[in-house]
Amino acid sequence: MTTSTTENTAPVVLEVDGLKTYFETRWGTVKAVDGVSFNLRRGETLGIVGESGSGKSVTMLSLMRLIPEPPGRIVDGQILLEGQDLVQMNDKEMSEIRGSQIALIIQDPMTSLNPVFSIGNQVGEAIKIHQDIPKRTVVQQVLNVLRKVNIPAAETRVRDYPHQMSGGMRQRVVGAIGISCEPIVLIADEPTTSLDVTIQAQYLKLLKELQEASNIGLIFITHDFGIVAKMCDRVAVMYAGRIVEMGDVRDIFNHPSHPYTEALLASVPKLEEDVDRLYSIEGQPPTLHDLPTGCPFAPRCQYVMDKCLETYPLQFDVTDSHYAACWRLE
Amino acid sequence: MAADATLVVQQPAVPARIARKLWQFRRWPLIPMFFLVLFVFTGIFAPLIAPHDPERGGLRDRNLPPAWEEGGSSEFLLGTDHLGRDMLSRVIFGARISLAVAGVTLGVGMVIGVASGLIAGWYGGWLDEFLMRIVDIKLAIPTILLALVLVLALGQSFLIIVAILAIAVWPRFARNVRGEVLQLKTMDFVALAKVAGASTPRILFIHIFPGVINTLIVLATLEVGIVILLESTLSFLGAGVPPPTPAWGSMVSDGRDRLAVAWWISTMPGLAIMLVVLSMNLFGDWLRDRLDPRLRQLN
Amino acid sequence: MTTLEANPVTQTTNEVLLEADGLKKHFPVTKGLLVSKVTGWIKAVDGVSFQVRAGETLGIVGESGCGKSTTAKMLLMLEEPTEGTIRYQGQEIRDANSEQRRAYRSSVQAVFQDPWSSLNPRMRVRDLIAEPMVINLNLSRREMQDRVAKLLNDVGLSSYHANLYPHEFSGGQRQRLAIARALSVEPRVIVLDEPVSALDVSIRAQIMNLLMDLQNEYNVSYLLIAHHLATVRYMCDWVAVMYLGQIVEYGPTKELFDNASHPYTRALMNAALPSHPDIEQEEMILTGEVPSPLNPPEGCRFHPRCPFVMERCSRDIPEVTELAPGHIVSCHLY
Amino acid sequence: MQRYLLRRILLAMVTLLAVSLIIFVMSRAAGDPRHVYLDDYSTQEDWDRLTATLGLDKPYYQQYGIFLGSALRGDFGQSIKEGRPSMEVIVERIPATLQLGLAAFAFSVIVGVPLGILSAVKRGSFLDMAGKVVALVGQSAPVFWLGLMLVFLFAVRWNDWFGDSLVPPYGRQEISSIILPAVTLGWFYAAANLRLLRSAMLNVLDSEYVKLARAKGVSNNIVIWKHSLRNALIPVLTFAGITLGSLVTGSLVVETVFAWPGLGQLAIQALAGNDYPLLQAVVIVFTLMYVAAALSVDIMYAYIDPRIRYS
Repeated sequence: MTTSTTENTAPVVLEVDGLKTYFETRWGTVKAVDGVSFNLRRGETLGIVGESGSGKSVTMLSLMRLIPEPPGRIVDGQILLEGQDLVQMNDKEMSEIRGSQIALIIQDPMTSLNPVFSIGNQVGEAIKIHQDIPKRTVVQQVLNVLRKVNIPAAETRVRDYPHQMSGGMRQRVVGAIGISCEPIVLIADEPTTSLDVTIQAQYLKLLKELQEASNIGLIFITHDFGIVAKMCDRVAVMYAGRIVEMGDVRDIFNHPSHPYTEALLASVPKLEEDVDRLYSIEGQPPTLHDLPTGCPFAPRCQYVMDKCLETYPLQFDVTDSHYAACWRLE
Repeated sequence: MAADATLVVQQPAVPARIARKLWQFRRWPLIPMFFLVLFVFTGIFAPLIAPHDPERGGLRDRNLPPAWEEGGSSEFLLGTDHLGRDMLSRVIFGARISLAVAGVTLGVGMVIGVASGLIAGWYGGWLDEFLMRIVDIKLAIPTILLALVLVLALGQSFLIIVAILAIAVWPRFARNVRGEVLQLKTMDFVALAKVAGASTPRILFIHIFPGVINTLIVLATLEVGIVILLESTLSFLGAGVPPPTPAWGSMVSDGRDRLAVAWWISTMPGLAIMLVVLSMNLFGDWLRDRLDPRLRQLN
Repeated sequence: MTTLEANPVTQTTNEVLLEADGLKKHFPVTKGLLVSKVTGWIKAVDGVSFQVRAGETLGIVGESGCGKSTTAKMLLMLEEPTEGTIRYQGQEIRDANSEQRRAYRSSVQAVFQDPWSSLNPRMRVRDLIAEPMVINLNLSRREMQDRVAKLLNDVGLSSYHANLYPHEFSGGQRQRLAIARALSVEPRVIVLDEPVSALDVSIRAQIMNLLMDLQNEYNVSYLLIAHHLATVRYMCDWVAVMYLGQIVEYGPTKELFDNASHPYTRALMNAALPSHPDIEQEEMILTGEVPSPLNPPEGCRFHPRCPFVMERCSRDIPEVTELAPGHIVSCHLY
Repeated sequence: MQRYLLRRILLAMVTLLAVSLIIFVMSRAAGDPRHVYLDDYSTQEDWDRLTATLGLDKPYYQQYGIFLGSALRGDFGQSIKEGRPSMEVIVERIPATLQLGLAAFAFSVIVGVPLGILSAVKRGSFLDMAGKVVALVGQSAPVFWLGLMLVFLFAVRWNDWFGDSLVPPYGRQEISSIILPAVTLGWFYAAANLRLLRSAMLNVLDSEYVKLARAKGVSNNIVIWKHSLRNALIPVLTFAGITLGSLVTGSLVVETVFAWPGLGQLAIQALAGNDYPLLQAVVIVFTLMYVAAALSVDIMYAYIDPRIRYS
């Protein structure tokens, strides 16, 4: 396996270290994100994979500093965007960074655009906030951005309202908002889950082109390993608020080292070949307010050992750029 | 199993158990519930509770202030009105009128509203269109005005008042029930019931109606307040249940020109109305949050 | 290497249970303030024919709006077909008397996509599962209880779950309950409308495997509606690909996936996400979006988006061609 | 948009028709309408003349036609008490009622809207609590009683304590006379606005598009005042459309309490004096005002919500 060798020399633009985001709820403290660390280089695509409740969306919100407070709070850790720690910033400083340096594409195209403002207005807003330029130039920029995301007849569509567009078009507009100020880091939170297969393919291709054109660091939040296979350079697999395995995409697909990753990969039907019987992971994903001590995956793990039930596993390196948190690697 | 056993062993001491039981009620609207129970109780047992005849007074006892004011008498706790009638007894009997009107109105309005809402929502089409246009029109006509016309033309009686108010309440029930049915109709479990071969009555009564009950309960509690307010407004304007029956609204009206001399004549019955409606609203809000948070939008 | 093994001819020996022939569903589009006037028709399903064979699974794939769910609804008698026939064991259900309709009702059951909306939240699991039996069968209380307990066990739950309410279950467990309910009257066919797409990834395989196990145990046929090609490949014996209300390609699963012929099928397969980063996909991304079924394109409905479009495609409706035994396609390329 | 407005206008017309029908039916249900105008000393000639004017010898639907025809010309017959055409009496009263209605509306907006927004934004704060009290009193206290209590407090008691009342309690002589009635009438409405706006704001602030706006770097103030408010106003307006009626209803009561010489007071006087011709005219005019107000709300609604403007 001669993978994961060439690139990876681009500068690191985002470094997350020991991020912990907790929520105070009626049932006690929910450790939605519990010590997550990773970095992202320029022009790189990092996939964060997990099921519902794995903490992937809270990680995304934490990066944007959009955790609703209360009940949520970033209790520990650093988020260094080109060296500046976002966790320490006040609201005003953060507003200046959001949308201009770190931007977001959210999941549901039907609800993520404001129904009462026109498309042009909503795309132009970020430009107006972050760039001190005359109105006419804003309009010009809006058109440019809309053309970049392949919206046909952008000149007329800027005056449209969200309800006049199809889901695929709306998601393009959300993408346009994301790239409108040429951010360094773009976070895409399951941007294609509600799109049809052929529309999804169009959108993924578009994202890839945009990323390559402006050398953005892209974080792709998803539950689907297919998207990871198609889009990402590196993957972080999350389970119960922590990263259980991380590495280059080919390493992960070829040598999944955490039983959860292995099981997930084996449980997905394949388009390219016949599979007699899928591996099925028994049980349910855990609820975060009631985590077992030890490895949270232990109750569903086919290799479970006594140690797994007692202590949370340390991270063990599989290769230089691939690690997993599992006692079997000890 | 093991967990159960330990629980049994560690039964807390009796005071702690009682404390825990009480703790469960901490979010219950106990004060509003107390006033509502009081309202219903006095309404039903008015003749047993009232210390005096609410419709007869002595002119010697005119305009007596409440017991705690100077010149008040412990015989008339809330004072007397301009005809010397005991305020307390009149307020107690007033509860009776409000309770009766609210109860009957709500019953009638709810039956009509639920039936038409169910039919409109389930069958849709022109029937729905027709019923909802009637609702729109009804909601577009100010109730009190309509009531005045009817009262002037047909005369004042308990029955007419109830009829007028029932006409006023049913559209809201119809509209909300219909909305709920429209939503429930699209639920997969309704389609699956059809797939299983369930008949229309079975679907309506086993799958749809139970889904509407929460909304109904919440709506009913909120409507009670509206009905009581409407009824008292009508009687304040002299278009309510005819005197000398002591209705809260007309009692407030009695004291209108006597604010400087005998403020309590207007104040006491008005306070009673506000307490009941306020309690009903608080109780309704609480119920809504418990049963059906989606109804937040509703007013 | 083993092309003969997957010979579809051996499969066609199974009895045809359920058959759709030229099925159409057109919804009127109305306009007008007081008297509504029909101004057009949405041709949701426009001439669809297929067969569901005993003990086998037929998959219908397509994007949203292609008419696959409407087709399912017609089979479940939730929608009246505008045209065409549905035959169950040779008997046309439009002509069926009430007794036969009742029999049909209990022979064809369904499991839907959303496990949160497919179980009445106000009924206990016991009553939920028993409802089809209460309506269709004449069983004693005792028999009913035993049956519910057995069904719960069969779908991987326990009999004590019978007393709970749906909200006490997770999504995957709810889907198991829905399956138990569908099986309660021992149907011959179950329509599965996207049964796993609302579930967490790690739960999907559980449910798919469960469905396949139950198929053997109960000897039931499935009609699987899905948009995820890999799911269809895993679960189905036959596949029909739908586009804008019509079946564009239809055939035995392996044959169809190995020799996908219609440009739309190929585009779908190329658009599907790969299962490994090293898999090279043909670059064939469709432009534009699915046109409205209100005014479907003339000729071949796919022609405005088709990479291989020819002049006649916008004019003539393509004929159905049989490429291999059972594998048919409707495209001017063949 | 046109379709939407056309529908609304049609509904408004049907509503007016329904009201006129009710009034007509009631005028006949009350007995021979001639008794309203004529007494025992009238001549047979008078009776016959009236029979002809009202069309009493014709079938009911024709009578309704006659009634409707004269109503369209603004002719509702003679007011019994005033001995003049009802319409004439009414026209004199309209300015007072409009004045009161607008003042009350202004009060409800000035109090209800900011308090509603702030109590949503600063949930659990002192302002939220204050808003809650305003809302609960407004929705629970009967309007007539609230008015009397304000009079009692700011005129009667104020006089006892300070030797003069703070504001004039009755009539329409001074400009400050309008304060108490406007507050009384507007309070219920302010309470409704407040509650609705609060819950709508909470919903909107929780929405995905607000999340996206924040992600764009939009500051908190703009998120609240631009992105959220406009959306939150939609349910408030919906509500306004169907409850402007309470403003009308309220004015009946408030005008009575404060002796405000408007239409509401006139209606009650007509009721007390059994003046059916006058009452029916007041009711029609009130309904007309109400329907017009609701229609303008609908138009505003379309302006705020593009989903209606472009459909």
